[in-house]
Amino acid sequence: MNGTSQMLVYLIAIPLFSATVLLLGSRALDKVGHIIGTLASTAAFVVGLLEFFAMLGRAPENRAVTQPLFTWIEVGNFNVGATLLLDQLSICFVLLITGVGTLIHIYSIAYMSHDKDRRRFFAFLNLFIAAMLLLVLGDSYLSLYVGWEGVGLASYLLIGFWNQKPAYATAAKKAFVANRVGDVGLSLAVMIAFVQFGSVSFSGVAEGVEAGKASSLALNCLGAALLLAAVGKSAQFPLQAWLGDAMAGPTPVSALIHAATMVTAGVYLISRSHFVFDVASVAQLLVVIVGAITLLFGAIIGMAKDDIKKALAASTMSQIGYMILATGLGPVGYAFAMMHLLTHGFFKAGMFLGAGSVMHGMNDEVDMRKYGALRKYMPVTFITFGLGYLAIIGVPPFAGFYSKDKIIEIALDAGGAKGIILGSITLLGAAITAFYMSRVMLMTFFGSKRWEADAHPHESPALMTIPMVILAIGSISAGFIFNLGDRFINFLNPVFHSDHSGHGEKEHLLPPIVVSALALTAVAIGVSIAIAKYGRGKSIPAVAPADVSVWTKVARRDLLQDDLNEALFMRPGQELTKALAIVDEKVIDGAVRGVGSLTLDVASGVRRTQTGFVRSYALWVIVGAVGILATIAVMSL
Amino acid sequence: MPTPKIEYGILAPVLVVLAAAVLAVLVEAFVSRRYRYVVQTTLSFAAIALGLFTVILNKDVSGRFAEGSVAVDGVTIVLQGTILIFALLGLLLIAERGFQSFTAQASTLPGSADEQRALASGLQQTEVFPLTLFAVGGALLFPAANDLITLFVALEVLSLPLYLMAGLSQRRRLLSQEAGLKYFLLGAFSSAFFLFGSAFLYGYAGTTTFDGIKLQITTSPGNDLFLLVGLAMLTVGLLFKVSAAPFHSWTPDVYQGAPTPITAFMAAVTKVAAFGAFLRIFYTTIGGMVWTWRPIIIAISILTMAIGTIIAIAQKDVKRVLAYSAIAHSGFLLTGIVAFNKSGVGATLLYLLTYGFTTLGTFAIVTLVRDAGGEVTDLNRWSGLGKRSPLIAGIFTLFLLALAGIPLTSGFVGKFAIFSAAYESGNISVVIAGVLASAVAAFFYIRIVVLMYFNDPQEDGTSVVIPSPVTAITIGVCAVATLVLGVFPQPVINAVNSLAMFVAG
Amino acid sequence: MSLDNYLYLSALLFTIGAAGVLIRRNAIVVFMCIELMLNASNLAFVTFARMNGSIDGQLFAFFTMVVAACEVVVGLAIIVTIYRSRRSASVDDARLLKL
Amino acid sequence: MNSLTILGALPLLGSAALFLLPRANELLAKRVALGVSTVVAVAGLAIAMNFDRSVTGFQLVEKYSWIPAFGINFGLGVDGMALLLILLALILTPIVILACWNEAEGSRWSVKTFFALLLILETMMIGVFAATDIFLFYLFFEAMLIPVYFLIGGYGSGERAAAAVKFLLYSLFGGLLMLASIIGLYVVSRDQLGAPTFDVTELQKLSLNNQTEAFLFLGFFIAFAIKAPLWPFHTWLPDAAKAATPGTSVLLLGVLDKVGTYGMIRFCLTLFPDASKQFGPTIIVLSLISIFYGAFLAIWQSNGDIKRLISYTSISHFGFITLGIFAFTAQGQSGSILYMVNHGFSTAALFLIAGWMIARRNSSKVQDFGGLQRVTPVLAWTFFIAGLSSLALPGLSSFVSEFLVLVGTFVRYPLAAVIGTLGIILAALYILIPVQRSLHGPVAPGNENLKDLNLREKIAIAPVIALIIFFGFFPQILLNVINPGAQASISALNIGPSTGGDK
Repeated sequence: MNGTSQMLVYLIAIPLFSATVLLLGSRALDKVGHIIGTLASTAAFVVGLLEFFAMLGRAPENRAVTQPLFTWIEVGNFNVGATLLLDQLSICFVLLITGVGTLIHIYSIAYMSHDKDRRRFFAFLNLFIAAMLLLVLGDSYLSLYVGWEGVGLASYLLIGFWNQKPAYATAAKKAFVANRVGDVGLSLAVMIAFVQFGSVSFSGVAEGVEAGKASSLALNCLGAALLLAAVGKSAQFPLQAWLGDAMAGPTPVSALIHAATMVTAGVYLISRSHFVFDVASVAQLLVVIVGAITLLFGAIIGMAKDDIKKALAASTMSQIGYMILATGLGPVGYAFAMMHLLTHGFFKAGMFLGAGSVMHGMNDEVDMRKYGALRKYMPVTFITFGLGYLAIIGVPPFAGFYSKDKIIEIALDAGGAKGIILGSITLLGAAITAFYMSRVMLMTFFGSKRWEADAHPHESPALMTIPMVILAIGSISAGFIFNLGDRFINFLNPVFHSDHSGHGEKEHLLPPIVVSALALTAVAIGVSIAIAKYGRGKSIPAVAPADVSVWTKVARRDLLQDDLNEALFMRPGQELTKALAIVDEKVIDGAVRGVGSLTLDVASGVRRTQTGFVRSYALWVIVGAVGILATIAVMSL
Repeated sequence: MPTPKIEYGILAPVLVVLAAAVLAVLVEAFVSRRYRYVVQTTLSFAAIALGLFTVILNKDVSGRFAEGSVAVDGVTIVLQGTILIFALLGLLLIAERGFQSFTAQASTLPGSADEQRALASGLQQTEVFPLTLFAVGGALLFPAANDLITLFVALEVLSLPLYLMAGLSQRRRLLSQEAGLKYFLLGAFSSAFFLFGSAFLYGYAGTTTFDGIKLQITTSPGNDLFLLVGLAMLTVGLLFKVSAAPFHSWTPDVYQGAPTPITAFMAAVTKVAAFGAFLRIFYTTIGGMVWTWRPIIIAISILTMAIGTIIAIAQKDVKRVLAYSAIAHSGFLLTGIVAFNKSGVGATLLYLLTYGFTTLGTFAIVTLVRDAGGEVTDLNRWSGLGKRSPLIAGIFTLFLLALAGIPLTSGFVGKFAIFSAAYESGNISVVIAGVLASAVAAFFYIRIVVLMYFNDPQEDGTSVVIPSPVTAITIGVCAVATLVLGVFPQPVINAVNSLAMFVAG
Repeated sequence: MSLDNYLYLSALLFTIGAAGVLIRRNAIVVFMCIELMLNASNLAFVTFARMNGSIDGQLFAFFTMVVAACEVVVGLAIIVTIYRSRRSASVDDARLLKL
Repeated sequence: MNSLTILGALPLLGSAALFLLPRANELLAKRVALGVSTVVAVAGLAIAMNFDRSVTGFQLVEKYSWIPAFGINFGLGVDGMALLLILLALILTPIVILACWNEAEGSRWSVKTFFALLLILETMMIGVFAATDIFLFYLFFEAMLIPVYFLIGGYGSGERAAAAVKFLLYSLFGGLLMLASIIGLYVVSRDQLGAPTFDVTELQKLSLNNQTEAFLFLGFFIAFAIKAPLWPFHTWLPDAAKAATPGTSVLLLGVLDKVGTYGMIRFCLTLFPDASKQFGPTIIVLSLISIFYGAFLAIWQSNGDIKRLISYTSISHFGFITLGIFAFTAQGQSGSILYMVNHGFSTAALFLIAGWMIARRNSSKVQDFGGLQRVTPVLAWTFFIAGLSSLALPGLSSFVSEFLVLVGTFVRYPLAAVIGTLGIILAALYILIPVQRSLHGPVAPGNENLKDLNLREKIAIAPVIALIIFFGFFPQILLNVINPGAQASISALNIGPSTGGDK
């Protein structure tokens, strides 16, 4: 059914090769390392574009292409081929990854120019691109798994890029471990899939589900397992704690991995597994709940953060919450989730780059309380960041408006109480988002200067601003373009088999226009509160005030998630470890050594019978004789 | 009254050796001191060699001779052959004159002027040769005896010389004399039990011949009091000889006190002889009583393994370690008796053969580790031997591994054969016990290896003397035998199995 | 009178002898006790010989006596040497070898 | 055509040659050892070339009567599993020799003896995996102890003598239990087959009653569980690994311990199928305990001794291997066998690099390292990659095996598989914590001017790393060799559906 393409492998091969070269290469490569890296990423992007146009050239129903490479694992009927699959869903990611990726490569050339390990940095970036592409191109859950952990590794390496700072190393480790918890889910998912359907490829599982091979229990377990995986990778509740710390990485990394691409892999996984969730209602409900909780969770944390990157990270968390929630809303949701994912990719990446640019100008200061009034000094940054800001809070006609609005809409349409609750949550989320993003905006670019003495803010070089500009354009236009005549939905339709054509006429809880109105009001409220609190003339203390409500304190502590993990897992774990160490030393090895020393004691005890008195020896003889006589007597009775 | 018929040809091995012994006594009396040593050694070796030769001539014989008081059959042949080989090797050690093992004059007081004079005058101990020959003679007769009287006489002829030989050490004479005394008293004591037992067996059967007793048991089974008492007492006597617990107490003291060449001789020869008699009596004479005696022997066997291995762990003197290991091996050998089946006989004979070589070799090496004051038997002073003389340490390690029953050594072949025989008879308990005991035993053998290789030598004058040819030959032969029997045991196994038959009837 | 009594006697003698070995310290006496045990056996032998009406028992008894004689020779030799070097014939003094 | 005998004899001859060399000329000894082992490795690969994948039984079979009285034959032959393990040994030996070039210097014993012992050990390793006669196997099984014993005791550090003895006694004890079972087999085979035999394929014809079978099975299993090592028979391993030189540890954990798991498949499963099924669940539990127990103690060691840490991770890994073996599924079986090979390489890498770190720093405490990534990047990277393979990162060899094991287990024991899967979280911890402590953070005092890997060390470690990555993507090369045998041994158990998805 599917056509094949021989080019897919190059998408992965090019950046992977470049990464290898950059890693193994000698210091001589330092001069050109960044160029090679950027070129590799660009090349991948070009390939992606070619594939995209080739795809558009085909009829919608057979746009998907595959490229079988080799048999990876085959044992009994467990048969996994290394095969690549490019369909409408993956192409979106391919373009996002390579496109935004390339821009960020370019940006990094300037941003990392002072770092003597720049070559290594670009190697890692390429490695990430390759892994992420493998993630979205793999045609089976197991191949996806490879990319899945691959991006985890890349993220680990990049978060810990400056791992000479212990805190950064710890952050990297934390991220990896949190991801591993999610990976457990993915492993289990693969196992369940294999046992239930005898296949781990997407198509195989899909057919299996169609054929009703699996009980609904099994399907819900499968769904839950997949959700766990998504939660880990996409920093959803309750595994979100690592994302904030992950900001330890260089800002371009935060933009690419922890905003635009990797963290959205969870959304990809769930959308990719739509055929499971469509029939696993419980799992689907879980998805919605997780999404809803996280979008508020992130938003609340976002309000309390003074570190610009952490604030943005919190908002990422929250925005992904939106997407996850959308995917949990069944066929209608996937497309919108994807749409929001893409738009978010643009504006959030743009804003991170903006933040990076600010830090660049403020010699790596991240505390917004030490910013202020930067709009005059960094006009380009200000404008691009501002556009991103408008996009994220969902002001029409910016990208965020279309995507987020749709999600709120379908949330309301979820029906019954569910609809009401979800709808209000999403609206509330929108309001809070508006508030904290405005807060970021105001604290950074408006108000009075609160700089450190040695700060000399200046606009960043072109290599950094150009990507920002391009992304800003994206955040303006993307939503509008996508939404034009539902073209995006229709484009993805063959993947999700969810006929949206009828969705216009479908019965709504509220008419779309009302929804938009509500959303905009929520936004307005949020913005106005922010202005009231941080607007013109309001003084912002250079250090976060301590005399704040317990809620603020809690929010600053990421809603205590770390403390919770600490109390629930780490400390008991450490205790257990200590206990086991003692057990091993004292009990098990002790038992062994005990047997040894016991034998020795017995030996020296029995030895005493050898008194040296010949008469006692004679006594033994007699004892023996009597013993034998007695035994014989007894036995012959 | 017809004259009794004596088959001299078939009894030749025993007769030759005993005759030589008598001759040797005369030599002591009439040959001048200067030539005595030469004459005695030649005589002894000649006698043993001749004996061996006659044994080989007898190899196809199977029957009862000397009016049924002696049984010569495959088992006897094998045992006598083994005994003579070991006697030969033992004699080589005894004949070693590179260093004095024996007191010049047993009668002189330790440290007295007489002793000094005796030493100074270059007196050389040669009484030991006739004594050895007598012991060998007894040993040859013991497993062949087919009659309680013969058995008793053989036992005494074997034992009495050993009591004396145990006391002949030149160094540490007090220890040596004490060993002699203990051995003598306990030996006599146990032979009293033996004798009392024989009396009751005679009372039960009305005859002293094994065949008569066997016949009586088969024809009128049941638990006659005389039979049971006799059986028990006789067993005590035999168990004492093979130093099975709880009749083992003499072994460590005697092994340690006696001159090392004698210890080697005892350890190899008496064990073979005693187990030979054990086999014959328990497999044929009182075989009908197996259900009575098997549980006892099982218990004794396990007890012996346990006592031997466990006490050995706590020893600090190499000769005592070896003594306790000898006890443990008696325990293993008893499993061969327990087996009470065709393969049991062959296995026991094979085990005796392998064990004899190894144990002779170990004691031979002990004679080489010396300082100014004679042999050094304190284990701590053996540390670093591997550095001091790698060859000797290596060979000693080989022997220890064989004693521990590590594969590719003779010890393993023996253990395997004897345990599988016991397993076959369904007495898995002894096999398990044996295996566990081997595990424990491994510990103290390895401890010595560690000592020799991983500890640094102490500078206390302990050194390994270069052995004169006689000892060197012994060690060489034993080492080779230990290896060959471990790697290519097939021919020997075939030979033993083909011969391992008791005379029918 | 029945022959059994002779057996009882011999058993008694044997026991006395064994007990003596355990109780007495003087090597000579210990040795004599052993001789007593041997003779107890001899008594048993002749008794059985009488019971079974066969000559072997008496024969055995003679052999025993000869052997006993040999034992005396060997035994006394050893005991005397010990006595000369230790100035004591107590078996308890001879315990350098132990454990 | 007795290629296996020749292959096995070569290193032995090499060691003999080494003993003849002059004590003084150490370099020559090293070169000879390296040369011999390389030749053997090449020869081994050549032999592997004409190994027929389609055949399930033994190949390259040789059989000579040795001790007919006991039915003992000198029987050699390999199936896929044996072949791969032999190749593992052959590849690792020259690498170890090269990597531990100067390891034996300054020991109480001569350098040439060290390398001679290594070569002897190589012979033993070939023999133990190639033996088709249980007795011969037992023989190598025991004989192997002696070179290792001297390698640890003679060249180790710290509590070497004690560790050596502990290792030896543990193994001897197990070996003797196995001996008891072997004697049992001997007797039973003589009763049932007329003549005694130790031939593996012959012995499969025996029909044992349950009690006997359980008894014999336990004898073998405990011996193998000690070797493997499975909880709670493991305590000898950390001590031995700590005391031994890195090279010895590589061969000890990388190859020798595989004899345990190998034996479980080769003997326990094939000779005692019913007992295996009977004890299967218990062993599954033990395996799970091992996985977590080893992992937790490894984490504990991350502020302790790095060699102990690695050995505890191995205990965890062996838990996975036994888990797969006793899941009785095609995937589990093949996965476990593949795991043996992969674990060989990753542990080898870890130990060699750890050894170099220790040699440079004169300390094996994890805390004493730190910031190595900045000082010695190459060393740090190789260690990191080795670590990643130890935590079974997808794309590296061990992932495939670990995942196959888990899938295979899931088919029969879903719960066990789920629990086992949780182990991968701990794996992340016990690798990343030491990685952070030793490679990341500021450069710890005393590490400022440590040397990075020299050419020899790079050459030694490169192939291992390469194989780790290569087999991550192309495990099928190995699996094709493994599968037939594994399938056969599973179908021989005839125990329900051996693979999932067929409902």
